[in-house]
Amino acid sequence: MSINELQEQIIAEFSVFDDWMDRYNYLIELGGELPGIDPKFRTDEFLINGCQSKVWLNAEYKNGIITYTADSDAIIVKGIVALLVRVLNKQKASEIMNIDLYFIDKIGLKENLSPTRSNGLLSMVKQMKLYALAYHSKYEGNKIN
Amino acid sequence: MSINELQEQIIAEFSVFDDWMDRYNYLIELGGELPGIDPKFRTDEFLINGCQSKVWLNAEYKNGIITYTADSDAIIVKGIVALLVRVLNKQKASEIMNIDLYFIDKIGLKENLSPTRSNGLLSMVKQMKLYALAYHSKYEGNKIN
Amino acid sequence: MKPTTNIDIQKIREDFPVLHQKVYNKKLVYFDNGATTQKPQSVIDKINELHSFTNSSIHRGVHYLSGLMTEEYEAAREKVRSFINAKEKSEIIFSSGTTASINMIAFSFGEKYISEGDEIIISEMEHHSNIVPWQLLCERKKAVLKIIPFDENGELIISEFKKLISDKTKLISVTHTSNTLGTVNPVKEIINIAHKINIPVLLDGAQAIQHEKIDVQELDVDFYVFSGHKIYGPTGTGILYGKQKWLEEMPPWQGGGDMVDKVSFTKTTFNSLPFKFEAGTPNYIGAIGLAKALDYVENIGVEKIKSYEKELLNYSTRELNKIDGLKILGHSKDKISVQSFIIESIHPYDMGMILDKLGVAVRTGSHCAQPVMDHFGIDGSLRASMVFYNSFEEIDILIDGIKKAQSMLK
Amino acid sequence: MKPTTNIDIQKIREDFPVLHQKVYNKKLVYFDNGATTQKPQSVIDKINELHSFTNSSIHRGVHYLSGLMTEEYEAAREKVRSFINAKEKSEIIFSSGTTASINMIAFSFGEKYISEGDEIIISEMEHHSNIVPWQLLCERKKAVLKIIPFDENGELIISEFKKLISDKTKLISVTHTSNTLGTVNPVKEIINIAHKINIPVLLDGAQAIQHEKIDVQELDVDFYVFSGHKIYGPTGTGILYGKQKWLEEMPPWQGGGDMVDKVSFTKTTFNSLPFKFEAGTPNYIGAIGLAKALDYVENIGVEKIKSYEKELLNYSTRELNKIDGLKILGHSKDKISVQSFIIESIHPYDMGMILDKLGVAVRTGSHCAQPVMDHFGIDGSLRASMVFYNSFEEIDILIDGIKKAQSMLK
Ligand SMILES: Cc1ncc(COP(=O)(O)O)c(C=O)c1O
Ligand SMILES: Cc1ncc(COP(=O)(O)O)c(C=O)c1O
Repeated sequence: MSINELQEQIIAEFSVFDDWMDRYNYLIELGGELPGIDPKFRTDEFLINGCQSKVWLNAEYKNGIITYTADSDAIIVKGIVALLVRVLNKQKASEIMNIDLYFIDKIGLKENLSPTRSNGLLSMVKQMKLYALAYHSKYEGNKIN
Repeated sequence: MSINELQEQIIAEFSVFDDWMDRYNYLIELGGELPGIDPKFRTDEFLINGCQSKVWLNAEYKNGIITYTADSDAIIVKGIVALLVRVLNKQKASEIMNIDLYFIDKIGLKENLSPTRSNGLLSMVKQMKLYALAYHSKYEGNKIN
Repeated sequence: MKPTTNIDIQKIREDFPVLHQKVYNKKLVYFDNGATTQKPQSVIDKINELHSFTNSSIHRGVHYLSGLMTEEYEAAREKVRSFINAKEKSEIIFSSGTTASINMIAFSFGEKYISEGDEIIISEMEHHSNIVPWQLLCERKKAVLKIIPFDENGELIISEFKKLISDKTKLISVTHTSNTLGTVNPVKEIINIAHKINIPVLLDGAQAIQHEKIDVQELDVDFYVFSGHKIYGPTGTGILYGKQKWLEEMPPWQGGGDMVDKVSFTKTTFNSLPFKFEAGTPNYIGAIGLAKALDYVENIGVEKIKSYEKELLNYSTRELNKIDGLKILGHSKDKISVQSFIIESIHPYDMGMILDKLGVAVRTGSHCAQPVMDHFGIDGSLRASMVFYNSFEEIDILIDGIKKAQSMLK
Repeated sequence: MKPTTNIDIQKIREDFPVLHQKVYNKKLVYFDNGATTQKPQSVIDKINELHSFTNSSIHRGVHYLSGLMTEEYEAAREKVRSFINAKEKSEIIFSSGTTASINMIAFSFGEKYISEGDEIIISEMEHHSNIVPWQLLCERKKAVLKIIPFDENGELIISEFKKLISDKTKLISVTHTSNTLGTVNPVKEIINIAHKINIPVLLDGAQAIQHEKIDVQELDVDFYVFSGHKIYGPTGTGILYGKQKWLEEMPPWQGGGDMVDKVSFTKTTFNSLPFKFEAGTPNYIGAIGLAKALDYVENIGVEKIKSYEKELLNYSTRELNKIDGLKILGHSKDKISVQSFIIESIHPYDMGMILDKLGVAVRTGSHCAQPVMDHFGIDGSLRASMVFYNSFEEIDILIDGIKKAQSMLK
């Protein structure tokens, strides 16, 4: 599925929830299901420090495609991490680079990705895109896409 | 005349004035009439610096009586200086020390002796009393009065 | 059953408009008073009035409004003096907050008295604002920072403190009351010990001034600092109290307008106290607002506030302790109404997010006291800090919220 | 005859409640804007609203109100950025005023770049706030302060400035606009000269920001500072703009909450810009109020303000010059609407006292610029500083007042 198809899918999923409790319960579920990051990446080097909660992120590149794994020490944050990974994982670097992640707003999680929340999520999104950009320019810099 | 008689005299004088203009005109007149301080006292040593205007003060002691001479570079301030000198000059040190100069308030000049006006007048009053106290304790310290 | 109390809580709450806010359509329960307090209407109105009718720059003005504002500003200084019972008005310096006050002392005291090898003593439970200025000073002057540890109850270990003192100790700077553990430190004892060997003491009163009567003369403390915004006053205001003998000797921190007597390129002389330490146009509107806040506190009565807050503390301790897996940090004998706690296998941030959605504002994280977190081997905790406008019912809402979040997060 | 103007002065005056005050039963004529400006209703209301509905401490809060206030605070920073066209938001530091901003730079730049024998250049027309911090620094570091003189018109003598520059010059700090002479300095030229040999320039914009459009990128200035209260915002607020490359390299000034990343007793690391320079709870209510004031100014239009103030300047120059024995200080080609003047054989304080009784608020004294007074061999002067809410009629009242006082005092 394309990134936008995935975004629409998530919006549809969340549309059935009546209130924040349902949404949070679902995020907690997603957070619980997301396999933790490989312990070798659960180190300071892969840490995106958000003061309030920690987020770890790793990105690998193969043939234009990026594979993300990520983790957090807070479960609701991890649920949101799971959504971000679901949308961007195994997508083309060239697409991730500039993607508009509008689903966050649509499913009512905007405040959690606000710069006022020092939970690491906003930095994580930035970092995901930066990885895409970095790999893209390294391996595909001279291609036109 | 005693200090309080002089205070009453001044209050009576000012009672004929209708407004601030009359009062200020009178102060300007008084300021103009006050003989300047002897130039040898118009020095930094005798200066009470009020930032906005300068006041010079000298005090001499003889037989329990204090003689003040004073000056200012601003004429309205000098007028007020003249009033203060008129009231306290040639009075007993022991009386000056603790006197309540209520006339200032009564003739509507209170604001000019407020700590918020850095014109030197409040410091001058303090200094006049301090001289009295200093001389008093130096020469009459063991007397009871 | 709720304790009975001598405070008319409904009436008091009327005075604080923010308390009647709704968030996410829920009644706001504001338990973040350790971070900042709400302002009573009288403070809000005063600021409004100043801005609308009398605003004018103070000191050296020859005109009416300037005189008026100067009088109010200096009356505010007198109010602060009497509130903490300082001896002289000139010992009260207006600053922009506790942090600025401590930095001012660290710089100015440091310039005068600290040289290589000297020692400064702080404690393990300090707020970052009472750690970092000393670290910066020690780095600059090659001096050494010594740390008084605290025990399992969150109380300073006085026997360890005594061991830290040496003939190189130049200053002791400790918090009067911990913003995280709630501990009210035995400051009188600390001061006595220090003064026996002529070491001055600075108390960080940021979390003490709003909870109990402070008498700087009775304490015989050398420096006392606090923030206006934590005692129901405006942001951007703070106090530095210092004994005259120190302030006289210490060099100015900032240079600028009002703190000078005469300025020339060959020689500049400084103004007398307190102005020597008040460079530039002060936050005079804030300072007058702060005085209004102190009026408010005095009207309610500091003793009344203290005893009511004690009840809030006891009630919340009892109720929090009933919650499975919840651990309160800080069990000092003398404690303010601040509860820091962690809950087994729940991240404080998750808990905080859910409480937020329930309208309950608590703080999560390290509370600017990372060494306290390190002491317990944790990254952060939750903190509910209560003051006299909080109610027992609000504590119940917090407790219910924690339980609800617990059931969601388990 | 009064100039015609494109500004609806009555309408504008409605926005400023203080302007409608009476003093001694006379209409207030407020010409002390150089000291502080009045606040428009929108700023007053905003502060009121924040205090009544949303007050909460910013940054790191997990709860709704804290998020709201943080957003508003950071939006205020963005507003300041766009107002002065800084490149990055992180180049905007909130301080408590111009004086604090300059002291911050003096300390922090000084720690990093100034050592014995180095030179700093300021000018003869600086406000004390741009003199004393450098004197304190020079004393501490055994550095040398060099002074650019000004000529009989009150203009900096650029040829002298060039002579002062040497390979020891580390910083040039001059006022953009003189608070006493009104001179708008050729800052672009100064910056160009300095940058040719890689010397950074700090501009004191305390009297410039409210009178003309400032574009820090176009100026290519390294540091720019101003006060909130002089541009219709609250007291206790100020701005320090610094180019990122400098701010990144410079060490922090104050230590405390929010300016750190991690704190431990063995190693403390600092937060990124702008937070590295914002220790402690900031005056967030003030900062948001300041942003509102900038909105207000933008709505009126900086160009419109500038051209109207130019008319006030021209009209007042013409009228003042008609008065016997009156001498205006400062005749620079480019001048803001500030008139400092002395009157033959009349003490400025006497004149100020009488004007006060007539409802006219002017400043008397040295205007915190004693070297300027020394230049003219005087102790002080009168100063009428006008802004866009002042009217030609008010200038007439001033002129009449001066004449009346003159007749009383002669
Ligand atoms: C040119 C100039 N610089 C600095 C200052 C100091 O500003 P503040 O007192 O707001 O810190 C002023 C105002 O008094 C000024 O006019
Ligand atoms: C104990 C303590 N000290 C210092 C501070 C710093 O106060 P401010 O941020 O108002 O400068 C605080 C508040 O955060 C505190 O709780």
